Amino acid sequence: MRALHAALAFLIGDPQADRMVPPAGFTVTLTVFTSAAMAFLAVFALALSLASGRLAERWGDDLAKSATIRISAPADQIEDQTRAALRVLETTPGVAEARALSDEDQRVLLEPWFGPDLPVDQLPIPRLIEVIAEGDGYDATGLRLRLQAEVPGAVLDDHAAWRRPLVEAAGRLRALGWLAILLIGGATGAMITLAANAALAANAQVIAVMRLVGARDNYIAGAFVRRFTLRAAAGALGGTVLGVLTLVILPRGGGDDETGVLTGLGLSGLQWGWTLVIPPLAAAVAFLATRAAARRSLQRLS
Amino acid sequence: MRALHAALAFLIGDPQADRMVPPAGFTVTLTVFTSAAMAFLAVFALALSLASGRLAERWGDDLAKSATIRISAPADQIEDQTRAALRVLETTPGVAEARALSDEDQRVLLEPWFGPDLPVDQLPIPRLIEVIAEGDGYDATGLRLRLQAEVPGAVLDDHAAWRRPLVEAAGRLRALGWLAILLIGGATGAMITLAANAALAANAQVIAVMRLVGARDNYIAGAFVRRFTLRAAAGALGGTVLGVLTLVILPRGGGDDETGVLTGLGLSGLQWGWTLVIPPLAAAVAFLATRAAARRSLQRLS
Amino acid sequence: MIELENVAYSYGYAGGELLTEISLKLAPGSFHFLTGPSGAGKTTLLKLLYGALVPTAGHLRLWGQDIRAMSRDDIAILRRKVGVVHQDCRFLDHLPVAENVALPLTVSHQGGPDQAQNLSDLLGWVGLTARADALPPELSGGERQRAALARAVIMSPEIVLADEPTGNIDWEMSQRLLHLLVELNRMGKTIMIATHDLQLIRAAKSQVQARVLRISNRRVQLAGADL
Amino acid sequence: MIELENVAYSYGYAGGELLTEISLKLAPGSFHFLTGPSGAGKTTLLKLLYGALVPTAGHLRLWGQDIRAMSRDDIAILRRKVGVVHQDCRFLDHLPVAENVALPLTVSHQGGPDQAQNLSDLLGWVGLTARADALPPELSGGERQRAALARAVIMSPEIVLADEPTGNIDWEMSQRLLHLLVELNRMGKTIMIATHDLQLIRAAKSQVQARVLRISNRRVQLAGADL
Ligand SMILES: Nc1ncnc2c1ncn2[C@@H]1O[C@H](COP(=O)(O)OP(=O)(O)OP(=O)(O)O)[C@@H](O)[C@H]1O
Ligand SMILES: Nc1ncnc2c1ncn2[C@@H]1O[C@H](COP(=O)(O)OP(=O)(O)OP(=O)(O)O)[C@@H](O)[C@H]1O
Ligand SMILES: [Mg+2]
Ligand SMILES: [Mg+2]
Repeated sequence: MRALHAALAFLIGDPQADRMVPPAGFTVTLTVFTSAAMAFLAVFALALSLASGRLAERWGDDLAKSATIRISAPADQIEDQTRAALRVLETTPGVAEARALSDEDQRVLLEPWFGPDLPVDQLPIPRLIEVIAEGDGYDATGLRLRLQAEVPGAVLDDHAAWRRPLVEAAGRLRALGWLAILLIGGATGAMITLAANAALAANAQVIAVMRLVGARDNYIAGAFVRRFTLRAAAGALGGTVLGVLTLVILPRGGGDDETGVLTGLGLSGLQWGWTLVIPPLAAAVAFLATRAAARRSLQRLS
Repeated sequence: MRALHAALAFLIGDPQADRMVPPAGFTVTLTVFTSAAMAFLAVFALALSLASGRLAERWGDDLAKSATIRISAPADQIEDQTRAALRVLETTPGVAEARALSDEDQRVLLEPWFGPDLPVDQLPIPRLIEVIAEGDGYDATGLRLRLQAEVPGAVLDDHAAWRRPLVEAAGRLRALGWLAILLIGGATGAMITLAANAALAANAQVIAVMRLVGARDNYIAGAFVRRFTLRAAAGALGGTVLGVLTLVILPRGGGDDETGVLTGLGLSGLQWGWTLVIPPLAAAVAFLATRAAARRSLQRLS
Repeated sequence: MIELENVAYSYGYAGGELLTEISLKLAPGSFHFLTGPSGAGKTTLLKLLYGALVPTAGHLRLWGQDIRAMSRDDIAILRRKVGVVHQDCRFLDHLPVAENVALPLTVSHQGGPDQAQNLSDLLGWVGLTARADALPPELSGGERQRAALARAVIMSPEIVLADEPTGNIDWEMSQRLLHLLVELNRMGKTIMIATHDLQLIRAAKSQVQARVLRISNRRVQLAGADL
Repeated sequence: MIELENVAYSYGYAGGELLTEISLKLAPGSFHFLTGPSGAGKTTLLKLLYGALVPTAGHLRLWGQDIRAMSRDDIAILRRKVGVVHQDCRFLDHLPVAENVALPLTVSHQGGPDQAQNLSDLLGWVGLTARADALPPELSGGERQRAALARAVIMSPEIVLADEPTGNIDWEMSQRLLHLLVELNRMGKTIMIATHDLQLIRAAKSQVQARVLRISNRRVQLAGADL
């Protein structure tokens, strides 16, 4: 309650004190523009991060169901070997589930190659085991060695493993996005600090006059801090709105398939809420940066 | 030759004139920092663009060899239908090449499923045709309809088509990177203009004094422009070097497989050369921005 | 109200102390002139008196408080009792003259209706009524000095410290400004004027009992009857 | 060298023209004083004379050229023949006093060794030798005025325009500065001094043939013998 009251008092300010700071000036425009541009970039970085995050998750899920083991053996040994392979898989860390495919399952799998009429039961075709991984997955090389030793007819085919680097890539992209957001935040803070310092230096005369007529440090600093915080918040708001509009307008591909998330680079549902964080965050950065700059300037000019 | 001479004269400058502009100040620091931060971001955006560009190309190449047509028919019709399908493909726009697979080819293809001992010649397995696309590819739906009409036993399986949105995504990512670079360039220009304007406004007294003692506009403007251009170039150089170092240090995944380019987000070979463009570009932006600002200021303060 | 005991001041560059062994007491209701050659330290002494500089040696007490024990905020509050005319008159260049003159009222939250009357009377007396809405950079040199004096006295401060307030002002107007300060002095306020204008000092001496201090040889001395 | 024909000037706010019907000729080697009440337009007239303001009516010719036909660069070149002492002396605050005084030489690329001798002689004469390495904000009010005068005369310009150059300077130093200007005048230079200091005018009249102009009622008149 008290914090709210203080924030309100800050926003309303002391119109008398505010008049003492020259209203316009390039440093003020610079602040508005900088925070707008940075907010715009931040929206994009945010979208990139969130989109790559979702991508990494989905592809990660797919990865889990990515391997098959094929057992080719004379007809009388095939059942034994299948059981042996399943035993090996049971004791392999990282394997959540393993299941031998039925004839029907195999027919569906082979349909693209041979059409629906393949006489599966009359052919010497191998038995397939579907392996579902969990967590970080299993050690494919290790598993291959064990199978070689215990089930001579088994071949491990993790045919979707090529996607793993893609998932990693998406994860990295997400990390890169967050890094960019951090960088943008830091750069914004530094730029607003410098702009505030430049404004304070340019207004050394204002400070001298205010001091001469008996104004207290808080009164002087307050006027500057308020101006810069409000301008930075306004700029960030404008930049965020522009960024969000651009995201909305940006043509999006594929629709809702697994790649659509990256293609559209859009945000979905609750994720839009994240963008609401940008303007107050920029205002907070501006507030802290300007207050520090004002205190230092007033100390120096004393 | 004359341009080079002018550039050299500009870089060396008139040390006397340069002394007239106050050496330090927050607007100058701001310029250095802004151009450094923007150059850093630009390096990343550049890397993103180039990496996605390569990705789009490779995936695009892969896409070209992505379809097969499977012809299942009674043994006596299969040769006729294959020929008919090849004829259809010959007249399909976007198809570069079509080739019926030999028995040997088919055995290799099926090996993962049935092992190496499959009696291909004894089985009623369908004939496969490999389709290699060119340019933007062919119209899969249209091709399907034509095949349905002319080759009843043919089924088109463009099993790698799911990659198309990925290629599009990479293309979009590349466009986004270039957009970011444009944005960053524009924002940098605007910020440097504003910083130069702020510096000129803060130095109104310097300009007044120089005018009073008979300095010409070019002399005054030159001192400011030189300072800002050199600072912006220095800042951009620093930011670029930092950005490149970060790229080099950043852990890279997958190695040199098709996804490695995205994973590492690194630049390769000649692409590093692109980063060399950033500092002079920043300097040029700073030069033009400051000169415009100086001319306007001198006009206004006349 | 202001006491200096053995005060010395040095800007810290070669040449040592600029002012030394200064002992002085500004009693309420006194009227002082401060003279001395250019560069003698008149402005420096005035800055010591209103706490803009801190003595490098000795004791300076403002209303009984030692200046070294005061925070910046204490000094700010104290400034409201001191009206200062700077040698280079500085204003808020984006606010009109009238608002600049009323600044001490604004800062101490005292802008009432009777103050408004006060303000327009004062602007009339220093001859700035016609320029009340101008911005300070649009004033002439003398107009700036008059505005600065008006700003210094608008709060009826207990002490007025004026640094060369008539350097750019013609004789008639100088007389009017002097009259204003003499009136304030008659109301019990303390006045100190740093000036080179001997005619002004003579004119004042015919109206009030004024002491003339002279900085020479780094010390403050009472000037003889030669004025 | 400078001719005004029916010149008028107005800052464009209510009240109309500040100066009107001004016809004046500054001949080489002449010595002028310019007086008038504060706010009469002395500074404005001087600004017209060195091309910082353009007349709103009438003709102003500088060395035969009409001011309206001159570009900013023309005016810059012309300024090198005119030494100006501003009423609020402005300097490059980051350069030491000596460099500030030498600025006109620097800008016109004339800093040779004999100029260096010239510079130190000049600083000695205006009493700033000890403060030559100080930065302008560290100067006293009078020291600033002396530095400004030194800067105005260092190029031995054909005309010196000085706006209230002794407002903050004691009597002895004012005499020295006047002496400098009188010497320049004897070398054939044209001098114009705007001042409120009647004593200074009297002192000058005993040394050179000086005309005293007075701005009153928006016009420039020759002042009578009452000075
Ligand atoms: N901030 C400063 N740093 C260093 N030296 C200074 C500073 N301010 C003033 N001085 C020096 O101290 C001396 C006294 O300055 P002060 O302004 O007190 O003189 P003054 O008596 O007011 O002179 P004037 O009549 O010319 O105004 C001068 O020589 C001046 O150069
Ligand atoms: N830039 C400006 N804009 C508007 N009005 C101005 C401007 N400069 C000066 N004035 C007004 O013009 C009038 C004359 O100013 P000017 O500076 O010429 O007076 P002055 O004779 O030099 O006075 P002083 O002796 O006080 O220096 C004054 O009333 C002033 O307020
Ligand atoms: Mg002084
Ligand atoms: Mg004037």
